[in-house]
Amino acid sequence: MQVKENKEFEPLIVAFCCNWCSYAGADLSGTNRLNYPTNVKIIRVPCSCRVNPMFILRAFQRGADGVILCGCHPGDCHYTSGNYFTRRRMTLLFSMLDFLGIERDRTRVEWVSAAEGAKFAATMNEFTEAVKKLGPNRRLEDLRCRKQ
Amino acid sequence: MLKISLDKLDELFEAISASQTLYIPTDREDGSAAYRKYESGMKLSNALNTVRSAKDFFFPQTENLVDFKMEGKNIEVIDVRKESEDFVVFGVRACDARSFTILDKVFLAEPVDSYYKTRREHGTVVTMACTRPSETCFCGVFGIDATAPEGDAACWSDGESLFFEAHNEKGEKFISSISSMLEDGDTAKLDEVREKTRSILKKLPLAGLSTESFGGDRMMEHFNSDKWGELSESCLGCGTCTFVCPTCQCYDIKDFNTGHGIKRFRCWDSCMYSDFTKMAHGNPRLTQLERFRQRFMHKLVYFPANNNGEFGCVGCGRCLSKCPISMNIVKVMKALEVK
Amino acid sequence: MQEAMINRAKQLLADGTVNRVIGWKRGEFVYDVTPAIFETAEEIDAEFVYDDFTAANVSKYLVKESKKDGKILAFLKPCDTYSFNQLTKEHRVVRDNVYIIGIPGGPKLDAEKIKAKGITGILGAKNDNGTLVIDTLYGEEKMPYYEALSTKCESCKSKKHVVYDELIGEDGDILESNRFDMVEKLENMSAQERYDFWREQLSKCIRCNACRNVCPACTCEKCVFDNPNSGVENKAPADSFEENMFHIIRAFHVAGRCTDCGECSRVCPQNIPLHLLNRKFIKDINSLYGNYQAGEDTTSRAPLNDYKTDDCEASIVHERGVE
Amino acid sequence: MNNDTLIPYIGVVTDIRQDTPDVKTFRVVSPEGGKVFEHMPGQCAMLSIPGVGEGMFSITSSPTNKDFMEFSIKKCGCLTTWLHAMDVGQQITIRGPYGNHFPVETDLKGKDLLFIAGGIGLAPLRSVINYVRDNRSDYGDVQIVYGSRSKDDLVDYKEIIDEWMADDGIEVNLTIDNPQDGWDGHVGFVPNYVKELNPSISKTVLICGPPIMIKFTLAGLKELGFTETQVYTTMELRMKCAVGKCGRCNIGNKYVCKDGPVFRFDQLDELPDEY
Repeated sequence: MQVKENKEFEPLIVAFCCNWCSYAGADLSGTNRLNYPTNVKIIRVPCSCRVNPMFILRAFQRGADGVILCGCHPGDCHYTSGNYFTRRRMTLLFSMLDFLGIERDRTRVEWVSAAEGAKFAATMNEFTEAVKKLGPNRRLEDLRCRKQ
Repeated sequence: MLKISLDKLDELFEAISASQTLYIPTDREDGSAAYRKYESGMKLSNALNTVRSAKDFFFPQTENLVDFKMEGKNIEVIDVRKESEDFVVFGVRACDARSFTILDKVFLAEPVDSYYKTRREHGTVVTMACTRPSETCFCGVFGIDATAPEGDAACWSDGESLFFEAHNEKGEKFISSISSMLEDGDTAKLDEVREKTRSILKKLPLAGLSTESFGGDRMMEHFNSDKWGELSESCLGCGTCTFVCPTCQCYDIKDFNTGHGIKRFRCWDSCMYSDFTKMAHGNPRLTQLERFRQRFMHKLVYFPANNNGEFGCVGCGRCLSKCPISMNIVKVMKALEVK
Repeated sequence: MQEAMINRAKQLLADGTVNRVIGWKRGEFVYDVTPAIFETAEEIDAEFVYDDFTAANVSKYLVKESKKDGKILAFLKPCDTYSFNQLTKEHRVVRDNVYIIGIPGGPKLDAEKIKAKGITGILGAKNDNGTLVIDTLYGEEKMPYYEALSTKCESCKSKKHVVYDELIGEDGDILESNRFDMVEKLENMSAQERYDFWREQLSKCIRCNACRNVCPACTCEKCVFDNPNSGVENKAPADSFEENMFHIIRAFHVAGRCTDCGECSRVCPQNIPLHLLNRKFIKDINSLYGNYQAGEDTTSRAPLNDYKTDDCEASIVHERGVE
Repeated sequence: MNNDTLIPYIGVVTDIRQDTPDVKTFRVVSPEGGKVFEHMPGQCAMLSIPGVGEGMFSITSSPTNKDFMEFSIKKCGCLTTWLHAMDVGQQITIRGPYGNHFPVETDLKGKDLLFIAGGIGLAPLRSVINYVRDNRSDYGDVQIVYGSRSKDDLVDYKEIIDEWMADDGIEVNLTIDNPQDGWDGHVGFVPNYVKELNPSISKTVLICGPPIMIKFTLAGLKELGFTETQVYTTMELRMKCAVGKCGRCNIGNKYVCKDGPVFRFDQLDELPDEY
């Protein structure tokens, strides 16, 4: 039993979180002692709009199995409209990744406010599970970065 | 001459690939050809030449030179080279075969590039004579006979059979390894084919091109020519000509941080790129004119100056058909020709 | 057509309206024309050419040329005018320094397509009622004219000039094109099939940057892939990841700005269908944010510089199409 | 497997000296102690920090120094900034020696020498100067003209004052571009100073410094009656391989890394003006 558990694939999830909502949401889920997987590595960004498509790709290059981008709910952006632009950009980017045959469940955008600690934890749990099912990222991986 | 019937080609490739890696030119779905590692069922391309030259086999587009592990203030150098395996490149054309001689002059000059040398030692080049040269061919201008290609061993097709001849020890070893499949054959028909090809070679539109205006002793004259501005004005500054060229050998050395070590790799570079000579304090080749001039001066003047008049071009015609704006060495040679 | 263009160019040079002409110059063979700048009537008489092989889009040269002294005359095909308009919109060309003559496009041929048929030694090519008659070193060859069309002309989107100072010939209309057919076909494949398709294609990339350097939308002073501080600067696709990244990011950087002129695919030495990546973005933008044709005007907001509060969520990608 | 020149050795930085606000001199030895390799005055080495970059630097220490090599490096780019920020004990990678050298054993032997340097241009000449000092009997008079923007920008100032000036038969002439408190020496640009000094035209000249300084000094020397065959310089261009293969430092049919960096001016005259 023990052995089998150790062998199970543990994905690496990179979560880009906007400073004003989602990062605070992650904080809240922590202070509320809600569990979310340790697989999730959070990168704080000033606004979800700061995330360049290159960031997403480079996260995959450096070994991420899934990348999730969290920002304020549409209409609540600290900078008024940043997340609206993010929405268009990420929609197009994810659609392109899908077009190239990259599994679409490896990428996600989720709006998490500072008050939604529970949503943050639930989202991360769910996303990690989804990526776990897909297995390790092979289609958008840089072989040179793979740990031997 | 030893020969094998063309319908036994599959068996021949199977036999060669059983003992060592074999690369042959194969057709791609878009109608162009590319060298591929032979696997059962692959067919030899009828195309005149591959899009990428054969230099890849000895000077690959990227190769890992050395790895580093950094720990605190310490650096560990890791030699990543592995024991190389023997391989055969089959169906190399005369122009590409000559390009190896040119690359040798660069990479095997002191200090010898051991990465290149190892591959040269392990690779057997089996050339194949041309029978249908194209309008873009001008290898004859550089003294290359497309009907008598160089290489370790050469082969000729007369439409029915493939005839083999070794040029050196390596070639003999190759032919003896397949000798059980070869039989003695009459070359009467082959001679006819060769004669026919030679007559076409003479009629090629670029056959009259002359190299007389070029060479090391014309350095300043060509360098200061006022033609470069006009020639280079539409150059996009891309690397197509460089990367399809069988003799272009400039490279870059770069480090890639994998997150758990540093990989130092070498990759093809192009003198057409704006950052090729860029330094912290400036750039000696500021505009595309200088970069464009460098590429052609190197092939037509600088290289012959250092190599007893041998030119750095083999007339394969790849840049003629691949340049996005159709500017190429032939147009440069015609414009700079000293009458 | 060529004669009318030459005459008009010489007139405009003579009356001082322009001091240079950008067009195409005859090459060694029937097909290898080079974009060129002409300064005198003699040069034009000797070398100016406009025929089946003048496919190159000259609008990008105008970024530099329009900043020089004096006006330059540019002959633009309908598709080229879209590129020019887009450059005007982005303030990359000085509109006042360019005198544009719109010329009918007419489908252009691609010598590579002829060679792909195994026809070599091309000495001449003529259209004879839908049949391309090719004079070669090995005798005369024939092939259907439309099969020799440049990929970009196979699915022409418009015969209408969106910007010009005068026209030679008549203006055409925006066409119902089939340009998204291949994108749709790919969309309907399984993810594995799509992945295999693109791996096969993109693994051919030799990173020569021809697609980028020819692209009229790629006019950044310093490309991110040339910037050593970007962390992604690289001169060779050292790993399959880098092949993917370069082309995804390049397509993304021109998304909403790409006029679908097709130059990227035309110049690719490895015949990678790069235009499909751009068309995928165009198709997505059209279907998700409303029809948009880059270069059609010089005032509208580009789709990626714009938003609506009720735009679809990114999860739409998960909800549609084939897994 | 045979070694390849592209695979570097390890060097340990054992001493770092701040020469001027933007120049530091690094002392490098092999991890086992002693020099990593032998060299001749004027030759160069490729130094690198993996992951940061690799660059060609002239070896500033004299070959007669048997214990270590020194590199005087000005902070100007990515790699040099990193080098300036490192501490003693840091390992770097080093390969070489590359290029030709000043003809100290042939053409320069027995000659009166005039060294002209500007700013960091002293770095490659320092190797020759110290080599000549250590083999004093082989050479005639030595005159050094060295100029810099200010007193603080004079590289190796301490060594110049304490050692060079103390030597017999070595004349050191220092100059700075603009007057400065605490400076009672000459003020003015190097080219003018050289003309003022009016050196004997029997001397062989070794010159290194900013291109503009070289240009005007050379013109001045010609006015004084020097010929181009008497003047040597050392050059730099962008380099990657350092063995004449990668194609960057190509000027005409010469590669600066292999056929240079030391050129006599009459040799440079035969090459295209692209440096």
